[in-house]
Amino acid sequence: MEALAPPAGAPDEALRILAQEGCIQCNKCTMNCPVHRVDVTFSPRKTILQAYLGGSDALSERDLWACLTCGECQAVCATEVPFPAFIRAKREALRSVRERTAPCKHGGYKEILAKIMAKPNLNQDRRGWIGDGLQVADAGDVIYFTGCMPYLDGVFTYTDTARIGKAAIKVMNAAGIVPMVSNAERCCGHDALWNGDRETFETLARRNVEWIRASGAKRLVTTCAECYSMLKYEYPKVVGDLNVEVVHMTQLIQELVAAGKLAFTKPVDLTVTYQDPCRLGRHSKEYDAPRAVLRAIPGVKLVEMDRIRENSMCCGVGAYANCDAQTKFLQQERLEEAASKAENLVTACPHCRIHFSCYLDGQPVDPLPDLKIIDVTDLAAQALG
Amino acid sequence: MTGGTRKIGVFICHCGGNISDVVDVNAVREFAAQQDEVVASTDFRFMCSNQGQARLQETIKEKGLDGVVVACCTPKMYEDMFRGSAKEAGMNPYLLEIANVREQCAYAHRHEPEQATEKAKALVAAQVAKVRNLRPLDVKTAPIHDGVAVIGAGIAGIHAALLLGNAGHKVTLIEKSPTIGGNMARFDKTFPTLDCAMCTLSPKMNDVFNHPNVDLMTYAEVKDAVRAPGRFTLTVVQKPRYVTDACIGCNRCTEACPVSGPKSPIKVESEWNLGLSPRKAIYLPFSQALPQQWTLDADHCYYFQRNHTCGICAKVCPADAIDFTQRPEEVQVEVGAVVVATGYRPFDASQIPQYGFGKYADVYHGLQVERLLSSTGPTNGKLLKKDGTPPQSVGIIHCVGSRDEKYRSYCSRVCCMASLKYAHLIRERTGARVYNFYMDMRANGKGYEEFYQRVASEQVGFVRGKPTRVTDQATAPEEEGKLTIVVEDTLAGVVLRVPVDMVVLSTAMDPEDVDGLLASLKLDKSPDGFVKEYHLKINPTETAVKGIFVAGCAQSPKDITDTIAQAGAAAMSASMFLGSGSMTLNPLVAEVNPDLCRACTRCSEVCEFDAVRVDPEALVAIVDETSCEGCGKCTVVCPTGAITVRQFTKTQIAASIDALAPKAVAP
Amino acid sequence: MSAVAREQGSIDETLAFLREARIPHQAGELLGYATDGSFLTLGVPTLVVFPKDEAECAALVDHAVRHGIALVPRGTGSGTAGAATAPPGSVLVDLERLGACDARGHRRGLFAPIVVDARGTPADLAKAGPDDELYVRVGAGRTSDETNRALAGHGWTVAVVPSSGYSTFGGNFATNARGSGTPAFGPFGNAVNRLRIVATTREGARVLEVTDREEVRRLAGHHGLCGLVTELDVRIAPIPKPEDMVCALLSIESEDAGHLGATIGGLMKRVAAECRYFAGEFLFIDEGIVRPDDPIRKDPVLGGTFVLPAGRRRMILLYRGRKEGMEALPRIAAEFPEVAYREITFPQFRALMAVRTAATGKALRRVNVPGAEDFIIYDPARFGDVLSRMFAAVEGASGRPVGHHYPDGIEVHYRPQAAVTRADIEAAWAMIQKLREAVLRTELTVEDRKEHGLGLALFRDGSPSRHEELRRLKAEYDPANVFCPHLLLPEIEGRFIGSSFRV
Amino acid sequence: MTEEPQVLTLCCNWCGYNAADQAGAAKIPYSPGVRIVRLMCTGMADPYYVLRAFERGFDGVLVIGCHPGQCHYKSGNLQAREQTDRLLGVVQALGIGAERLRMDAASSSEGPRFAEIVNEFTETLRKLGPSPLKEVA
Repeated sequence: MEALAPPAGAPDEALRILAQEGCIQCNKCTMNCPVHRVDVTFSPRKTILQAYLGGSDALSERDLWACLTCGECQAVCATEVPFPAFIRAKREALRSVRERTAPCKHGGYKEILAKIMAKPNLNQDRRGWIGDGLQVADAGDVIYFTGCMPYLDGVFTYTDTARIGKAAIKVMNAAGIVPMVSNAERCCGHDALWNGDRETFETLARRNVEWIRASGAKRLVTTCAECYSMLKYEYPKVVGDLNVEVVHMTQLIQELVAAGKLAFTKPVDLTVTYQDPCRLGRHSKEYDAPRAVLRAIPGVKLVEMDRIRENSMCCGVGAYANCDAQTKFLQQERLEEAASKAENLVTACPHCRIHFSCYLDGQPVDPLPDLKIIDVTDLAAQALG
Repeated sequence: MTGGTRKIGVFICHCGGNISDVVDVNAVREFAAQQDEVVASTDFRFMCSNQGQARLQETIKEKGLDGVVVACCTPKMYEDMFRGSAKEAGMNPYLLEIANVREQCAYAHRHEPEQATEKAKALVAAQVAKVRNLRPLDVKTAPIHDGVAVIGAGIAGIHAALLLGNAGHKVTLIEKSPTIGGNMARFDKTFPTLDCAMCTLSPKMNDVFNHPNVDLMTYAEVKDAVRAPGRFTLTVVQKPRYVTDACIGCNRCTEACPVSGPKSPIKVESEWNLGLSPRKAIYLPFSQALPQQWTLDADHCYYFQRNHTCGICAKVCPADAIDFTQRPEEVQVEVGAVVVATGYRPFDASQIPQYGFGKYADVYHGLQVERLLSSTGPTNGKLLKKDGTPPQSVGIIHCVGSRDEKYRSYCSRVCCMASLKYAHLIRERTGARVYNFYMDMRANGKGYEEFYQRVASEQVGFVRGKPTRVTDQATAPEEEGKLTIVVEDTLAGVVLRVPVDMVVLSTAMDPEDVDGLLASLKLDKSPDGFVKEYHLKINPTETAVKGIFVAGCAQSPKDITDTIAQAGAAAMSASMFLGSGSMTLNPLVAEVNPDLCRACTRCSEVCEFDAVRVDPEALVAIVDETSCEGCGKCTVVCPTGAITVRQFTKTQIAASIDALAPKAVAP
Repeated sequence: MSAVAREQGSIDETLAFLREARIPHQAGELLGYATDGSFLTLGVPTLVVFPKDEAECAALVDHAVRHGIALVPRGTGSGTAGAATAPPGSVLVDLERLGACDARGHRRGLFAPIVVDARGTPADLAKAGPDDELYVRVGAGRTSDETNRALAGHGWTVAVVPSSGYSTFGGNFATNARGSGTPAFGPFGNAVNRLRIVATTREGARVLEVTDREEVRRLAGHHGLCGLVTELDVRIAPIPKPEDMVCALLSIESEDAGHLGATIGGLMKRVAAECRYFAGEFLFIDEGIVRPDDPIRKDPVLGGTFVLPAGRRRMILLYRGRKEGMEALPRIAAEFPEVAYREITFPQFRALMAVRTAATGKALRRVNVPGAEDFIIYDPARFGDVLSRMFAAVEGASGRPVGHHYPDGIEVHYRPQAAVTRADIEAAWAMIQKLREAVLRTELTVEDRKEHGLGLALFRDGSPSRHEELRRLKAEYDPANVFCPHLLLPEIEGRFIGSSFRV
Repeated sequence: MTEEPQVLTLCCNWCGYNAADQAGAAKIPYSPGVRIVRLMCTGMADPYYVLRAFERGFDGVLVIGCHPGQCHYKSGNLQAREQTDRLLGVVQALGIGAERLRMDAASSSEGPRFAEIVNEFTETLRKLGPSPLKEVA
């Protein structure tokens, strides 16, 4: 693999970010890296030493796009070397050198969607998927940020993502909240940021913060871990304060149940195990709210997997950048672990759900007991009766 | 070499004014010259002329071009030619693209020259963008196996096999029934010449039977076929005859065989005579059958059906040629080409109950009448009713099953002439009154109309109308004991009831039942059930599968004249195909990047040509480049972009879309 | 043919062999394998191979013998003595997947442990008594962390676990690593009952099974000289029930490091004599040892430990053991008025161990430079002298001595805290040489390379009798001298890689 | 900026593209804003191309394949129909408007039909005005 050479003299920004923390070459990151387990030539430790010795252009293009940016290496590292941030910076550098050669997966669909939503004068008609019986409004105290949900079922036909959105609105309506779902909403830009297209990310961030601030709402809730990590942690770095409190749906449900505004009356008799989405867990440090919701639902029996919370294992695809032969074996390993604990794998991110469903829909590597992938908000809605 | 600096040449054709009168070729040339990585941009009056080609080749050599865009007429005209001459000049032909500035710009927008020029620039820019992303393709070829198989030994198969054999090819002629000859051998006479069918057919049968280059396999059926580059491997089941080559043809076994005897519980009708007469278990279909070898039908033989209680044939056989131990045997036949000549079988008239076929004794279908009139037939050529007496009057009904939405929508083309032939022969031999009930008289071959006029002159009663039913219920004395044909004479405008002694149904032609064979050869059927040809008009003898040809009634109903013509054409095409020695594989097919493939089988699920399969061991999709047609359906359903069609990848198409986009938008 | 040509020839042959045998490998740009946890380098290896099972190891060794190629085994390469660095021209054999892969060669983190007794017959953990002598039979590529995760459900744990819980058992055995559990079971070699090793003859590879405990003890610490260990029976012990265990936190503050050392040295001497414990750990605390936002600062009991006025040094001592073994500890602590004693819960003990395991805690913007982090003081009474000389030598540098209190001595690790720039890293390295000069003195009863293995100094440090024994083992197990031939060269010296960092 | 609506026309090699050639040969005028890209089959027309066309400023996208049952590859056009139907929902939701995307069929001999489809579509687009995604120059 030919190394990637930015023009000479350009400051090695990626190396500067990497060298914020000192790597002691202890190999703990590589021992826990899911990609390393299936492709032994991909090794975060080797990449870091290469960068220390040869600068970040010593990194091969194969390694750059094999990384899931799931953050497990940084979580287990004693000195928290920011490897995912290094990879992101290198992808940004690459983008300016020449167009990224590995198009976003699934035919580049999400990438081009984000670019379209970055356009200025766009009046979308985003509420087609809501259907009747659910109340949403043009304004209100609580914004329900739906991100790319209206467009996912257009291509990912093996699972029904709008179902999560409907469940969220049902739960909020039950708790007396009529969420504002705005047509001015744009894609949160997560894939653009993590695939190195910083320009599109910042445009989307500015367009989104415009209507959020103008809405006068107090809180913004989202059911997607990627949107949550963007709006809560990445937007402020680009556009400053959003003037709204960003919460994930599971945090809102936990709060509503505690405040007695939400009661789960209908038991849901399922044994479930919980998949910590990387963007909600490691990236945003939210491990407990989803578990609290699951415990609050009568009839649900939560059996934890071995690798959970900071050591949770990624669903195999980060920002739709890497989906190939290797990720298939990762997904088999994780789903085998889940199937050994329960018949239902619950997660809190529509994209984990899409990737796992795509795997189950496309000939698993080895036979797997039939496992169902359910979103935690969907489960909560079922318990409302 | 994408991404590196390419050396692209743009050549704009004036097309002798067709283009240059509307499109400002100088502006387009200047525009092209400024495009990235374009190193040569010229225009010429006739790019397709020899000088045009020479100019193209010189520039390629001179500038070392590794990409060419020719702005001229539709690629359908000269794309292959331009690619050929680029190849001669040493450039990979698949780095050449055509910008269709004639049909899509000069012609379509004659009244808006500036817009036509703008659009021409955009089309050139799009093709240059695509060429920048193309990579050279090497055209793989596969050696073609030298042999050819002809399936079906009717007149079509025999004629094709003879021509191919004479052309020096090694032919394997495979026939399902015990003898070659097909349906034609059953005929008595042929129209319009009234030659005796066997007199014209048997010389060809003998030639093919004794032809040094033709290996004949009779009583053998093709069970399966596997296709590989330049080669077909046919699995042929040689059914056991239980009679060895020692057979001297003395017929003693047939005489001794008790089957179909008066008191014999096992009875079987002769397929050859289409149920008009019984036959023994061990038999020769007809006297001039080739090979002259008896066949024992184990399904109707005491030895096999009543655990060895009989063996009379073995005992009486002077040449000790009976061998009960023979078993079916599978033979692998490897050939480079296949000619499908499986012929037709008569439409089952019992499907039309109103005509009483199978209900009334003296209702026959056309082929049965051929047997009755044939000297080798059950009645030695004398037209007799079931009760053995000659008929006084015969009614012949045309289009039975043909041209009918409920049965066969097509016209079977031959039955009008066949019906006229029967009318003539019956009149000539028995003097019986003959009526022909027809809708339209289709006598459109050479000498056909003249034959029709001649038969009309022999007092044959022609009634233009399609009979509604045949009944034995008499409503008048003259109908007693007769079969009455009820018909509206559309010329006279009156309903007639015509009592006759015998009714002949001119049944439609059905394709022979070869679904299994077609499936294994990946051949399609056209809606009427016959084998689908490559192109109905200009290529009726080839099929969609390279190396497979079709001839005779297998492709659609036709008379012997057309069958011979088509068999000759099929043989010629097959011979040319084999003669070329190797077949070039279409390079513009799918390919898989193993690193990206998730073995999720979505590509094979949508592939209509069974051209991509997932290897369960290696967990990767593998494309069979000979079956892949390059349609690209798989590339859309592939989640990882692992499978792409060469020269139509996402990067290449996206690049041309960007180049075509309106300029107002920054790229 | 010149040596280089011969060497290139054999490498091409090796590549062809590996491709044909479908053993994962990587050639070309191997800058990433230039060093291990020691920051020492011998240059860049020519090839890295990743065998997944004994069969592939045997095939590789067979090929190496026939083509005269040097093999340098590596577990995860977390060793800090340079044992896992490979000189140019040699082949680095990464064994971290050995015995840990599925049929497709993918490393599986979760697995069902195979438990055997001393004779090697399978045993059922559910029916095992607390005192049974049981072992887990694991591939050499397995790590303590994942094995403990597999055993946790049954309430058992690996007996000897070095602080780098993710190092492989093969690596632990090769360096005879010490760790928690050593006070009770000794170094790692003592906790291995049987092993399989791919050794050599003059003609090719041979696979041996070593079941004699003494031979296993001799082989422990072979640093890869004798062959590729592929499978081991590693001693396991029941996880002590919290109610049977007690954890103690002793802490002492002073400006004078010497006084600290002397006091604690005296206490340690008494504890070693009168108590029996599983783990004895000490570390020096300073303001930056944990990040400002680290939750441990808010812990009601432990939070105070990290609040320290400038200029004062605090040293904390952690003990954990069975109640009956630790009864004397409060009494001994009471005899040292300056030492504060308190019992803490096991989670609190683990929280402090996490701080200690990172050797420097989660230091902001720092890198721990190894080099002087593995020496032992046999006589605890000299602890005061050693500490005062140490702090004098590293005056001004930010770094924290941490270590273990073993029955036979005090193991000290000192890693200076360099900013992540080449200049700072090189300065720290220079200072380490000064520290070694000051502390590695026989009169202070101090010996280098006791816990993390001797690495490249295998035949420089350590006792002559051990060197003799190692040469005998080498001749017996690896007559073809395929494994780590560079270790036998007396002048072998790792170069400090920090000086070629581009940070 | 020409006010002629820009239409990306994805034509299949066997029917749509030939129909365009026939329209040209018969000198039947149609809007110059039509920009044709030749694909082997409409089944190969990826949703990415449609969305990229809109993102790049095209006013409309037209997919012209074979009539059902006449696809050279048996069912490529049927898969294209299914994809286009799903994409209509996405294009409508994005605010581009479903009327700006259309799939139609014209067999290789139907030149006049091709011109008719294209002109009728261009008229619809002219009434709709330029695409909302067109960034002001």
